[in-house]
Amino acid sequence: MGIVHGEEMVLNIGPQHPSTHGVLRLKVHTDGEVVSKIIPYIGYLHRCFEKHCENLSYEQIIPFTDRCDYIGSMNNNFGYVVAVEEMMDIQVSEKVEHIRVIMAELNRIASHLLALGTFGMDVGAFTPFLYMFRDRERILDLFEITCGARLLYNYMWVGGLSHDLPVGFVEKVYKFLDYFEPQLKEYNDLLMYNKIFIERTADVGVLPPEVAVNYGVTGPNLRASGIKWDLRKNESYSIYDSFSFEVPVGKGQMGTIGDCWDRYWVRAEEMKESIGIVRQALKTLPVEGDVHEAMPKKIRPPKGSIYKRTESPRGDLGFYIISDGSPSPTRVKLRSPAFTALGALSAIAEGWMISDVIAILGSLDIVLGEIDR
Amino acid sequence: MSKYFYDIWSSISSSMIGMGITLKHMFLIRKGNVTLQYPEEKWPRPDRNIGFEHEDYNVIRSRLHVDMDDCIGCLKCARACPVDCIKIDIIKVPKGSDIGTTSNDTKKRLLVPRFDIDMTECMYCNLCVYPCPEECIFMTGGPNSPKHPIDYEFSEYNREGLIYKFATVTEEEVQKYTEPELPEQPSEGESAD
Amino acid sequence: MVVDQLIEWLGSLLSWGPGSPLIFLTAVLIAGIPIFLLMAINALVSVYAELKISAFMQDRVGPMGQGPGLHAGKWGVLQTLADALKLLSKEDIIPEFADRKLFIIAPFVIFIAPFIALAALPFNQNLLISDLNIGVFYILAVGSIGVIGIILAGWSSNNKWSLFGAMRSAAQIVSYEIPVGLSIVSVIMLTGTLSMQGIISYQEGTILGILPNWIIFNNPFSFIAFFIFFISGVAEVNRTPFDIPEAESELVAGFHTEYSGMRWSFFFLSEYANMLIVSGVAAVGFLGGWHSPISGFLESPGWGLFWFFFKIGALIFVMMWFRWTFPRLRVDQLMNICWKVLIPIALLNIFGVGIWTLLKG
Amino acid sequence: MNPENILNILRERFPRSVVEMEEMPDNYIPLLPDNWFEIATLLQENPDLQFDSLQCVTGIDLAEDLLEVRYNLHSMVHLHKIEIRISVPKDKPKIPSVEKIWRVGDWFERETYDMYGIVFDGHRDHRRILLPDDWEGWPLRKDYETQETYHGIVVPKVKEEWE
Repeated sequence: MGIVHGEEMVLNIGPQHPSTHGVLRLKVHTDGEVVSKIIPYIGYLHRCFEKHCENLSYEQIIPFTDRCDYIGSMNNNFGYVVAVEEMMDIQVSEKVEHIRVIMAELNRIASHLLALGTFGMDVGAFTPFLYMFRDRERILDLFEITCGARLLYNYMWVGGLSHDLPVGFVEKVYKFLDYFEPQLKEYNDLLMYNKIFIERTADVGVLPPEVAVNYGVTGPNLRASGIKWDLRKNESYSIYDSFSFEVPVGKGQMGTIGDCWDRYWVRAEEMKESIGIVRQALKTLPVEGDVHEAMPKKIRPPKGSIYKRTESPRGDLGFYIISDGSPSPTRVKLRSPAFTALGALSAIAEGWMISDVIAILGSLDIVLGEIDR
Repeated sequence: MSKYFYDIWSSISSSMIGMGITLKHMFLIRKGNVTLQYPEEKWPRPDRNIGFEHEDYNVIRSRLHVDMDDCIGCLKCARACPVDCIKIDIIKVPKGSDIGTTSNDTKKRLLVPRFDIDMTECMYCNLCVYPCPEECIFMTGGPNSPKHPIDYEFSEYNREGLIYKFATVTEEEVQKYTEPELPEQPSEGESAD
Repeated sequence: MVVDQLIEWLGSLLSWGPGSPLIFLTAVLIAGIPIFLLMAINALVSVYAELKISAFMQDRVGPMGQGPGLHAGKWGVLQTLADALKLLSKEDIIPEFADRKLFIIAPFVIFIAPFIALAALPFNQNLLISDLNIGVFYILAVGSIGVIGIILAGWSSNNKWSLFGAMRSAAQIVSYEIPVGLSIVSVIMLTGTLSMQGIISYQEGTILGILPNWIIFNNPFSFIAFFIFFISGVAEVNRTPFDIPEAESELVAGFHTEYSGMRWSFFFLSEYANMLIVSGVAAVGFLGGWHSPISGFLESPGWGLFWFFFKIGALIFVMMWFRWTFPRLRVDQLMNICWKVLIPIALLNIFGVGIWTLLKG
Repeated sequence: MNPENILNILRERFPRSVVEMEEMPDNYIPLLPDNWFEIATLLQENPDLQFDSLQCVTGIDLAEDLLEVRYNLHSMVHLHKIEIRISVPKDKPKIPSVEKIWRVGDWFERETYDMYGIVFDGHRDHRRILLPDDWEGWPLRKDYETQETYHGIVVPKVKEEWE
């Protein structure tokens, strides 16, 4: 079958477009419906995070890390705090570690819910999006009673937490998990195993493992390509090594390994694992203890630098912090996972149709706040 | 060929499952519905238990409020603010003059003629609340609701309306303490500027 | 029917003689008013139903603000009326580089298609604007005029998204005309008539005394034909999972991206009127039209009207149900379904119906 | 493979490219920019090293007329990592691009160029990435001064009546 080549058309997707997940602009060269070239333009949401950091003290940076990846704020707090603590050689108590893990995993579920919901909406399914948002709200309610904020928490502090858990928090989390686990199956039936959804996503936008590594794609996107790489397991930080959980890896059940459907499936599985981790952490959570115990009076890390990676819902979140011993850092570089994931878009989406480009973009789960910083 | 018919079959069956789920939700709307009709109903909802009680909160993030009676002008909150939205002017009162004590029985030593918070810039990080030794700057509502009821509906028609001026010290008092005079209890009055 | 009676009545009234073209024109104009009203009311009711059904399926409550009720409108029944008023009062924007004439014409072309198609839809035993002897053929032919309007709208907007939407829509509607036509052919083979009332009167009585003698239950092939017709019909009216011409997550709004206010509402009106027509044809062709589901039970003209709209309502509900459950197909998959699944099965169906009628005698 | 072994491999192949210090650091390798592309190829292709993943590229203004770029490399095969540091003078900031070796370097290098003005030789798409193309100056350099106006928009520095 021959392909008729027509005149090339340049199409601007974004910055105002319903499914660019923020203010992303894609310059797309199309031949009919088929996309021949994609050039992403970013920076519409640039808020000078790194410049701000040079003028702020270490504890003042934490609310700014919230605003980078506003969907997984707890994990951003976590990454930054772990990096600074490692620089200063602070050991936090078991209780703090447990609470941090619980919060990070709940946040991971919330983030994946949003990712899957918007992915569903990108391929046209509106209803799962609202179901998932409703359940995400329930997680945000839990965060709200803990630290007062629903989205930008500023909860994890260097050496501790801003607040202890409120009374009755553990029961509420258990109640939520009991409610949420059956919901997951319903969402999978509604969207993931729907034949139309499978048709739209299986074999589409295949990201082969070697390309994924070369493009620096991390997190669920890399795992969907078949590489078992999870920093919680491979480079365990905090107390993740004391929990047992599986790292789901894309198997290509519906098509090829590393297609959009696998990326969806990996996130859906990860939510189950996160539920398991939260349950284990709740079981071993120490009741006594002060969450402010290990907090230093003055945060002045010694001269030097550190590159610390943690597993955020989107992948390897790296903080490169350079300190000169003063109260504010010389340089804070945020290596954001969504930045590299978007970098790989042009490699995997070229040759597909416009509808597929939207689906692939949705499956990569980018957050523009993190890309533009 | 068998794949062709299997595809048709799986399309039909998976569609039926999906439609079953949406239909179930349609008939069980009372159970799953969490909509809050905002202007009429406010959170937390009195009749249906979807949220949490005020007493359950650890803290709440809403509008900042300052109890000027308790402020000693230590500037800790202004220093903690990452976005510089708190602006405080202080005047040192002459030794021996009494400008009152806080509810924690701390003697006030500084007069605060200006305590402005620009809520357009505030990013609700809560960092200013912690260092306060007198616990006089706080977010309204939640655990602080005995001190100040929750206030999250504070939109204004112009920007200036969102710059809150908390200072209660009058012009005369400033005049009085800049030139040494007899100490006197500060009276409640209009804001300084 | 109605037009004929009108012509007769006007002829006797005005003494110009029933053959006068002026009387014919007046009669047609008068008959057009109820169609327009029907379309408007249909849009108001359907949009409200869509808002509420989507809300209930998504665990929301839907519009609650407008209309009478306890606190500021308990059920929001006047929501669509408020929407219509808003649309009427909105600024009418025509893009500077748009093709002005075509841009203005396009909504009317789209509107005309369902408008004139409704003239052949029988609402009960007597209520029918004109009982054409080629009724089904007429509706199918006239209904596809709409695609011209969509292409005009997409082209004249001078917007790439609109153009994509228009091109997709053209390909989609032209393709899906075929399974629609083929599945209707099996109905015509059974009834032996193209007249709508003729098709309905064929479906009187019962099968074996239990099932109503509707064509859908007539034989297994017409049962499948109904589903082919309905699926293709959903595709013809551009609704999810076949809403690729509008595809809000891909093409922003497709062919009506640049339209606003009143002009946009014409697209809206005709979309819902198209749903009405597709459901109406399905009800007439397969579900016994205005016949009651139980033969001889509540069969008066008044109840006929009720049954007809009941069937239409049920089918429109299913369309909405589809929309709020499924993702959207891709444009090539849409074509695949049409050409590789629906058309072959429809062709086989015709063959099957032919054999069935032959064997049955 | 610990950094010392990696350092030895590099010394062997590119003796003139390694910056020799009195006390060699144990967690990073300082390099000269000249042969960086070849060294990077070696780092990726040598079967003992196989640094297939470039984790992070960080630019720093060392404020002594020096800019530095730090590359954090990681191997998914051997699970080891190393940091490479390359310093360049501020008035002639040029480093060979490794975008062809690690495609992820494409955007990282563009970002470093955007913020520090370090030119990456051989980059195929060398543009600003986060800032607009016509932005003046390199914002993360310590001597950066904010523009007064940008396309007629006054860039605000201080709020009126706040100080």
